[in-house]
Amino acid sequence: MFYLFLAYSTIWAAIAAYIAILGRRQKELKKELNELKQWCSEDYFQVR
Amino acid sequence: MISVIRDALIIAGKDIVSELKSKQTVGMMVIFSILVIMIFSFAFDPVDRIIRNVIPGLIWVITIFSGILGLNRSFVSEFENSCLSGLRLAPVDPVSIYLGKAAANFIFVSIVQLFSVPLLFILFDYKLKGSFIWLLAIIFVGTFGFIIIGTFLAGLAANAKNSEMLLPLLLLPLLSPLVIAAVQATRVVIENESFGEAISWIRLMAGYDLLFTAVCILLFEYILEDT
Amino acid sequence: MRLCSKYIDKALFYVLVIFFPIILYLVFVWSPIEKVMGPAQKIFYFHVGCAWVAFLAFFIVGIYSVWSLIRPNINSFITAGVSAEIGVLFTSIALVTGMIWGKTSWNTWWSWEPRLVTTGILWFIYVAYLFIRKMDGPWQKISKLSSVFGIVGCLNVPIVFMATRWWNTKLHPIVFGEGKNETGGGLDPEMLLTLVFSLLTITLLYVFLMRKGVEIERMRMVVKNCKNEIMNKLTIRED
Amino acid sequence: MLEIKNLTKVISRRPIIKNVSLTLNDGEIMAVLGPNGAGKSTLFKCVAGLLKPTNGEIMIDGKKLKTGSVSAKKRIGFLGHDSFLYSNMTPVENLMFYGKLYRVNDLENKIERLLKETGLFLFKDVPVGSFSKGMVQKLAIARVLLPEPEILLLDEPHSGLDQSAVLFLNRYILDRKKTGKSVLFISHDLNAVYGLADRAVVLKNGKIVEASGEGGWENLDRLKTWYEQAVAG
Repeated sequence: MFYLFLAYSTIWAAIAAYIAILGRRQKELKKELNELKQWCSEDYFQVR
Repeated sequence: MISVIRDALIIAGKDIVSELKSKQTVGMMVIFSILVIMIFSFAFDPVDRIIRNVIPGLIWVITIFSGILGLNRSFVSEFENSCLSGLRLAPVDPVSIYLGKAAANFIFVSIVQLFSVPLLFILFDYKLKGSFIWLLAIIFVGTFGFIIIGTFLAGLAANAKNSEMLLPLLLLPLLSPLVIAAVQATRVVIENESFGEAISWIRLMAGYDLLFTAVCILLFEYILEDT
Repeated sequence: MRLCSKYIDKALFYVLVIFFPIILYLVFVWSPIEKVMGPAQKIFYFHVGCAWVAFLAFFIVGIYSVWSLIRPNINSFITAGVSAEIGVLFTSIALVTGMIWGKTSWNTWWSWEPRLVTTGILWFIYVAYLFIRKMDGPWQKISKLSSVFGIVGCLNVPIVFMATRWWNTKLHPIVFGEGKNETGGGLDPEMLLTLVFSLLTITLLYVFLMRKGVEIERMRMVVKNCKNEIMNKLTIRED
Repeated sequence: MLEIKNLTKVISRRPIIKNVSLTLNDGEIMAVLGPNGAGKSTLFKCVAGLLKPTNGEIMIDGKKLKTGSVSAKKRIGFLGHDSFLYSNMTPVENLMFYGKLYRVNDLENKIERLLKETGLFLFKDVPVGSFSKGMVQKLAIARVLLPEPEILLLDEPHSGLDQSAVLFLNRYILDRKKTGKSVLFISHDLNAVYGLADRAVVLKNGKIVEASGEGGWENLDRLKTWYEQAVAG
């Protein structure tokens, strides 16, 4: 019984950890994208 | 076809000539393999009979670890002065570059084995019970497969900055079936007079060699190609 | 098209939300307890599922590797990478559960059993593949190198399995039967149903993670391109 | 005849060469000029076959050049920034190696002649690794000239050369012109361009901004003002 719970808790922990990593990556990228959008909209880059 | 082999021989010849001048790579490989034997005899008491069980494996440990040293050099040296670009510009099929490099590496590793394997037998006072020819055949087939896949991955890893660390990482997992087969076959031939059991292992190694020779020849041009 | 894929994502998510309690119920309550091995046998359902997805993910890496050599494009490059990453996750799970399984049934954490060894080698190949993808350079180059390695690695896996099986039977023949699972005998219909259901669920989880991962990696590409564009503009201004 | 048609090369989303078209007739010497980072070297690498163009075509004698085709590689000689020489081997060994790969006939005599002409004959048994930059450049030129390619692509051939070697190279190039073979070269040295080239193009930011007419220039100052205007404009 102990091993059964050990096994299933590792499975859930691993999957949850991976989903958490994915979520964090997405959040970071979204933030970066927003920053970039602000940068791009400034006319500093538009003027040639 | 003939020109591919001719070019491969020219390239292999170049590698061998430049190795003959410096003798650095092969020399270091030989010394390294002897050191590995030393370390192993410290790790396992040589007086104990247990050591005899690891000798078939030891042959392949020496081959692979000292071989990796040489494989690392074989493509990294081509990146100096962008010589690889020079080869790619020459009217040469990429396959010849691969085969030439592989042939040179095979010769280097064979030279190392020529020194280290007899030394292994002498140092541990080990006697070959089986047939010598079959042992040679097994070493040939196993080393061939090792060089085929090793040269290929050395070319691949050479693109990275940390190639000398990347190569073993790429190579060892792919070598695992070859190592299993080679060690088992060697054990059978060394310890028994009959080599019947070794044949299926040799067949596995031969299959591995053929498959990966074909695949590596097919795929090598992608490794060389710049974007 | 975009809208459609959003709906697929949502549908997958809800299906998974519904499926997970069901599969847990099936595994822990509904399926019978195996006589010889006791409740620990229930590890088997997820262990097999994860191992199956691990090999499936690697197979998909192989297919996309071939495809991106024939026709280099960024999408197959991204898909192969994400599949490899998820593959590492499921290979790790399969390995750990396999070890726990081994502890319960053979009382050793690791046995040199062909399936376990093959999964272990697979894990190393995956990790090496991800290391190649971490190399710096334009994506076209990385795509070529990693694809080449993906193909070679993919071909290697069945050979590893074959070699370890022969090796194993030589060492201690017929310790475990060649049956579908190591429990020896066949499966009860309830067990089979639970197994099939858990396979389905984990495969769906894989598909879901794939879609999410691909979406994120695409976003990363967009960010990278955006940055490059800004750099281009800056360098032109400097001239 | 070498034709470059609408060549575009993009490296990690950054266009290095934009829609460049060029025609190099037989027996013509053309100079490619331009500021640093204009994409000159990349253009040469594309033509030589080291880089795959993103778009566009390269044709030799009206036939499309496929990257990696063995017969085409034999007709092009490329001198790059790097020497492509093995530093632990001697000049003779290096040249022998490349000569064999290019299937050069009468190899030994040719190597001897080239080494004498470039003034490296005394050092023929010294490993290239101990050479100075100028000597390496001479040997690299010898390597390119050895198989007598029909089209020469020289990326800054005069850099690091002493006066006699420059004279040798210029004389060689002009000799070859008479036999109807063509040369494309990059140079920052307008003197050399004035002395050698029939035509010149100016590359800037990956585009050809100016191309001179045939027949060269009346004098060096004309060329200088023409180049400065092209770069500024």
